[in-house]
Amino acid sequence: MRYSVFRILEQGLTGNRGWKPVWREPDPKPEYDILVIGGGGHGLSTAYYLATVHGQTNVAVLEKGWLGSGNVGRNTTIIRSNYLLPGNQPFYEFSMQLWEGLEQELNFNAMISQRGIINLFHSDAQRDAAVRRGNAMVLSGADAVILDQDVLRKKCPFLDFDNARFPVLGGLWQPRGGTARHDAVAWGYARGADRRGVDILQNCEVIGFDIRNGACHGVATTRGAIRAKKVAVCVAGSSGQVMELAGLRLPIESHVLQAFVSEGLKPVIPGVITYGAGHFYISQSDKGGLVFGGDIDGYNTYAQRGNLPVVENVCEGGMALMPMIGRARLLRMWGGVVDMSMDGSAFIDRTLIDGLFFNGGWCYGGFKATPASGYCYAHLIATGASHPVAAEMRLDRFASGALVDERGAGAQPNLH
Amino acid sequence: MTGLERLPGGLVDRNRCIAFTFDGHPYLGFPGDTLASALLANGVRMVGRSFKYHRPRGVFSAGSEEPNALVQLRRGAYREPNTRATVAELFDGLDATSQNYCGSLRFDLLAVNDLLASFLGAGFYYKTFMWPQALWERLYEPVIRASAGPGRLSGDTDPDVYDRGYLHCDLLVIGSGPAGLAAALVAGRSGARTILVDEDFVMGGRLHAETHEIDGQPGGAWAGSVVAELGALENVRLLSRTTVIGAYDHGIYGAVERKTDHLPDSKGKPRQILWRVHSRRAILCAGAIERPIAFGANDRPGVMLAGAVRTYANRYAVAPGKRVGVFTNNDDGWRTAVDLAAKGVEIAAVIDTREMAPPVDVTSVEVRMGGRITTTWGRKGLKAITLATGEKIAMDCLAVSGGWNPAVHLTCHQRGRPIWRDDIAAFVPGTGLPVGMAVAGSVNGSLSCGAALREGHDAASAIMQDLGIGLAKDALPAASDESVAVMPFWRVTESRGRAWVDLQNDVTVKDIQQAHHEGYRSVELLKRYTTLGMATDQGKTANVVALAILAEHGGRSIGDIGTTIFRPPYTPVSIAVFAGRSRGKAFRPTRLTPSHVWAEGRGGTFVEASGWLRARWYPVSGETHWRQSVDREVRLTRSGVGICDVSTLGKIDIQGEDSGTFLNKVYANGFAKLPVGRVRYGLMLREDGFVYDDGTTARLGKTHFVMTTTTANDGLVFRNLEFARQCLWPGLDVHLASATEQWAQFSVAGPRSRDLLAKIVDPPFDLANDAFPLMACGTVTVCGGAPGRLFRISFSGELGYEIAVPSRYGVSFMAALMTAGEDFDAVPYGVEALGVMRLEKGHVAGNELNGQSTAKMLNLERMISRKKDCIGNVLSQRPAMNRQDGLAMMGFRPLDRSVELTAGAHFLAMDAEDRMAADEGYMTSVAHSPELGYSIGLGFIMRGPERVGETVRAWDAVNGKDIPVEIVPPHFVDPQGNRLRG
Amino acid sequence: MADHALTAASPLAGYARTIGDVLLTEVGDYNLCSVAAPLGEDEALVDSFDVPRPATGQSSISTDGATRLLGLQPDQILILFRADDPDRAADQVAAAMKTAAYVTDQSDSWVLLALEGADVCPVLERLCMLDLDDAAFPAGAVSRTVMEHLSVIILRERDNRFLLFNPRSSARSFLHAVETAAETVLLQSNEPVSVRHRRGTS
Amino acid sequence: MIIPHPLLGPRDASEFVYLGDASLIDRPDPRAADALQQFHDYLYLRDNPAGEHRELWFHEHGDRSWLVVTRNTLTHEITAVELAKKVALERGRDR
Repeated sequence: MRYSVFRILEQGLTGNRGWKPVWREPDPKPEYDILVIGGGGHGLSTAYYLATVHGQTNVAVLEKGWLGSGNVGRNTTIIRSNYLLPGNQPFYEFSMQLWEGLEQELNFNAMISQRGIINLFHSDAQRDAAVRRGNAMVLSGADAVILDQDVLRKKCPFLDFDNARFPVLGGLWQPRGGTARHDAVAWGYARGADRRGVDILQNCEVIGFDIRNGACHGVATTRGAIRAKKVAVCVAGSSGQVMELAGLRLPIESHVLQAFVSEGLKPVIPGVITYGAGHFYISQSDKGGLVFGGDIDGYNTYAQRGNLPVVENVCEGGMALMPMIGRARLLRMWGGVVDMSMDGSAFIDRTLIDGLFFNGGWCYGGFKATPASGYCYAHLIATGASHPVAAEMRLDRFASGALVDERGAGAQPNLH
Repeated sequence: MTGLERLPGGLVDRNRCIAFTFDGHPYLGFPGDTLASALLANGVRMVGRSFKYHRPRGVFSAGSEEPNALVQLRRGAYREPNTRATVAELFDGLDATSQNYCGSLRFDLLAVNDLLASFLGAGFYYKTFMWPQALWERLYEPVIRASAGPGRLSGDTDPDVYDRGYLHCDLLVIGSGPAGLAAALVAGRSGARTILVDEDFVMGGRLHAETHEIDGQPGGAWAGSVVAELGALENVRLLSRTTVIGAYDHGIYGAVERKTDHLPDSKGKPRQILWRVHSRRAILCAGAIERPIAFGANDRPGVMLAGAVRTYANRYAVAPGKRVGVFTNNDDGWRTAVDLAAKGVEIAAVIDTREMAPPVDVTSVEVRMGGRITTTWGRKGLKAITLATGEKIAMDCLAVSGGWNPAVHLTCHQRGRPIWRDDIAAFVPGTGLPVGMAVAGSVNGSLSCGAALREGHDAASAIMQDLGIGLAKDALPAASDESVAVMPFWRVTESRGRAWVDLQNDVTVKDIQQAHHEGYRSVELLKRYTTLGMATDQGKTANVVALAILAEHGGRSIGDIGTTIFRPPYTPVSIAVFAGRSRGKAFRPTRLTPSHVWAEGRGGTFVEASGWLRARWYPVSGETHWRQSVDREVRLTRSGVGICDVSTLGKIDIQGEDSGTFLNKVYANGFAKLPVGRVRYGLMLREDGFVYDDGTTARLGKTHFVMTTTTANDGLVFRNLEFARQCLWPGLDVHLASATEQWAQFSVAGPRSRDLLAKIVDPPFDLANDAFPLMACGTVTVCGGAPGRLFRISFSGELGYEIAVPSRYGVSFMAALMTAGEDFDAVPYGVEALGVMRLEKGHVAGNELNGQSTAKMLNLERMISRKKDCIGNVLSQRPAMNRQDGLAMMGFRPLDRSVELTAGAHFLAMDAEDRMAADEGYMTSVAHSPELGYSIGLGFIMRGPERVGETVRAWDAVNGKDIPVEIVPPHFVDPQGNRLRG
Repeated sequence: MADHALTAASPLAGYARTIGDVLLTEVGDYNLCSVAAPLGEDEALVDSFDVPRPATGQSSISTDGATRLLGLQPDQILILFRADDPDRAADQVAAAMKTAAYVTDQSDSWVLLALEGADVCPVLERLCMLDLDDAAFPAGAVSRTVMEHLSVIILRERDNRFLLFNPRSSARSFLHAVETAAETVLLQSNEPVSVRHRRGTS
Repeated sequence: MIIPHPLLGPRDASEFVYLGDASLIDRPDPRAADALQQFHDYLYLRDNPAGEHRELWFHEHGDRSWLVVTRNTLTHEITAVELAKKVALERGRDR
């Protein structure tokens, strides 16, 4: 069923009784060409692009819970392509280009809102780094603008310019950055994949791999065994657990990232703003909630909840940066398990086991990557070759030393 | 009707009246009122508009679960949006306004949404606003955002102050109803360190809202006497106006105490305090929250929860209506009729969905057993209701009870899942409670007063025994076990019109049905698609009704569907309180150098550097631009002598027989053979082989070294050294002590530095070049006996020293150095000049040591001794880190000497396109070199060493620059190093 | 070099102030050295002073009360005393040791602030995450912890007297934090302090 | 979180700095033939279990001890805490 304003009028006048289910709820078939493990944003977009770009429709997406129940359903919705390194920036810019026009392609409004993202800087060294990054962005075809303090005062008068411990000197602005309605992205991809014949199997948890003489032939699930020519894992925070079932160790740790939303408020935050002297970033949803977050708790965990010190740390950053939010009330705080890699960058790669592919290590930044991650993963699965913009997202980069370490923090996941 | 005409009884203080305003109209109330009770007492029924359809709404509940009565309190920077009138204490001059309308509360233009409701059903916005694409940003989204809300921030800095603190206790009792009071009484009398917390401003919970009797006295009176006893106990702390917002790991609870929200003005006192409560045990006595029944037009002002209506009558002596009806599926609802009738309020009718004999005999009251309300009447306030039978009954207030939901929220904060109990048709705490938490009373599904007392008493007794705290024997208070029988009834199927489930977000029964039909069947998907339970009340009254409707359609049981996940905070909390005092300048501590006071006196400007404030430059009269000051400081240092406070560099005292061996392991280059009295530059790698830090380390004695680190890495290096010492090589005799704060250290640099120091360092110490050559160090006395340490090292490239004295002499010593330097025109220089000189000399600093650099990139790979093991040695040999065509640090100067270079520019071949593939590296640092008279830079570029003399573009698009630069060796000044050896 | 004779300055210039009934004073005129024994010779530290070696988390004081040993970390102790010559504190300690020991003078590394008074615990409640209940943190107890983002050593000298050690460079921020806490609790409280000063929560 | 320190008793986790898998104590022999492979696995392929995890914490704002904490990554329950130095010696680390 195609969505449009006319459809809404028609349905409205007929008591909204004619809406069709957005996706089927099929039973697993005994065999598929390709299994995508993980019904989150990346898994669903992978299935979508397998179907649309590569004509692969004998595909199933296996989700252990409900569709979109992973990080795509609990992130802070930011989309941006303001990375630094050649191993990352072209990929994220490609992702940004896919975001632009995604809703029309999916016929699903994901409220993609390009109201800009500003990374503030507070010292000369930070400005130098911002300039270096901004130029890398422009080299990759992205947009980047260095804002000085005067311009910022006009754009964001609510920032603490005059009584700050770490004065705001300026910011790196990407006008095309912004936010998207995270759940809708998952639903849109799911609907798109489903319409093209992809089976989305909810409540279907993988409990084992069928690996014989170095090749993967399928999986065992809570809904029975399923054979497949290719199996593509895409499970973010659960990467360690799932790949362990295949006997593989990963350069990944699972950590919890907390996120926060305030009560609904009339618009007050222009776009996305990131603090450079503390752990705090914020945007405002179309519904009016201030959506913000900060740093991960910093210890290995699979519990989707964090602790108070980080909550305080994040709010300290917020109050230091924009003390006008003090009287806004924090409505809800939650945690998501993120797959922190050893250099802070992701993997889209094949594994040592034939027919078994891996996509993960997105740290706390996976949402913005959703379109390109699925596109490039589908490309790798279908063609067997890495997509050019994802060529450096290899699992063997730690052996070669070709790291993609944006922060220069080294092999310490909780510092990335 | 004025707010002063009240029913008999209640907890309001009639001796004084309080004047307040709502939407500008003056009203009167009493101390002890909430804004909601006072408004009801004044006959104000419509207090707000719903979020989506802008429907008129009135007070619905009497507690923090309120979905409707959201108002804006106070004015200007003190404005406080989305405040629940039901928990806002009345104070003199309280100034409240309604919110979320366009026009006025009574005439809201956006009420047009209500007429378009059939086009604005669940998730409609996911299905439209997509064409044309361009219109989304320009038209659709701005319109949608304009209707965001409901409340509005002032946009000004929050003028209030907030605080945080820590509490420790044996037992934390959450909630002061019958269960909580009974529990606290046991713990308190046992001598346990006890904290009793309640979100209300009066302790006692529903004992003040009901007419129970305990030990022969009214429940409220009993509560008062218990609170008085507890208040007198040394070991008990009572925190009212305090909400426990979250249950965190290992018995830590977050609690927010509202200190001044009930006062006209906080007068500089903390408005709120965030308490981190460290508890050995906790008992949750959070009670239960009543739920409504879904039926047509059940959202009109005047439709309220039955328990709330009782609360207003019994506690606030307010009759929410002149003619009150009751709609219930349980016995508890009947008590509303009984209590109000007893206070002389006219009861229109009691409509009970159950087909049975009336559980209570209320004479002279119309009763409709098996009755169902299909719709209600009254545009801006309830006027009448219609039953399925077609009978229409006039009333201005309808008290609805669909049963009670235990407030299990805190039991789920660590992923505990509640379980469904058919006998009370409600979720009760299930498995996975926070460790150390017990539950008692209504929250445990024991809804009667007597059961609550019993459970609170027993739970506390058990915990006292567990903790081995002497138990004071005391009798269990006696109270009635009133009937709470309930027959599940969720929605009136005969209702044709919209029946509300989530009042604030305008989610109706139809929306839930549609979402389910469209495939959003998981309760989590339902919530996300319809926004059910996502409003400021987090669905406290709505969620279970929605689950029931979902269950009905999915043919599943409510228990199987389960709830959505409860998350902190229990009720919304101001963001500011989480930050406490860490705001503004106090956001983080400020570190001052030992000579800071001197530098202030000298008029220095300061700059933040890793937590320190460092002198940046010292302007003198006539200088109008910072460059003039910096250039002068550099010139005078290079021509005479300059002095700079470098105390911020990390200093780590390393002692022990194996100190040399230890340094060999933590530094890439060798130190074991460093002679006593000598200094060596050290390069420190991470275990992954990348450069971590650098600095000089001096050997003061056979078993004594002093390591210096960069300012930024002081603490980090110390931590890593402790790791190496304790975890990697625990057999070494080596001990660490931070000496960063102990020593005030100054760089004395320039051709006249030796002459200056000759006047400072006490004889007979010999400063002559051969006696104290480059890289020498020694212990000295200065200025007539003060202890000092002298190092012949130079960051500037000039003849230079660093000299250290105990920090207490810092200011005095800086002055002494300046006095001694007068004859040589000594100049104090700041970090800018320091940076210029290090760059002229080609020394690396933070911008080059950014964690992404290898030793090879810095042309330092020869420093990694392959003869010995050291942290990072092995992995530094990985192929990609040693590519011949990799980046290397070089110097750069503009072909046109008049232009200024910029750091962050990328290097592109002269003829290359502006594409990432053409990227050859980037400029790390730039400065204007007074020595050379033009702008110079350091940067990383591919195959640097082989490209000396080549011209590339320093491409800086974000600054609109594209500058041809020549690649040169990174040493601009005195490359042979003759000066520093001089 | 008499013309350049150096004068010592304490980080808070001898600050002293009474807030409510709590007296805040900067403690000057002391010396502080860390001492570690060569590996395996830990016992050597024990008999070098007429003070029993404190366990980590405890302190011990000499009979004359002039020397206090702080057990701050497992293989190192801090000695708080008054040196005959402040410029030679480390030498004095080394000389006092019966065996070789590794001594580091830290006399200038800290600012010491004493808080004394009946309501000192309610003040510290706003700063210190440690349980300062008499039973949990009795007189003589010592520990490093965090207060307002600062790494602070807290020593309970007597029931109502605490000594706080903060790194010297952040002395002003530290004082601001302590003063604010004291003013908030003692000058601006809504109810009598006594109500909140309870074994139960102090 | 509260970490029961073997010397100091229960201490708030915010006094500590987290490093990770306790196997970081077992630094490989740099002279081994396959040292590069061993160091790669040592540094990059750490345990990441959903369940009991032995991990290193540094009591930075405390007694400066490195601790080996045994903690369940699903429940955060802490079942054992040891001084890392002791553990290291037991695992044969020396000089």
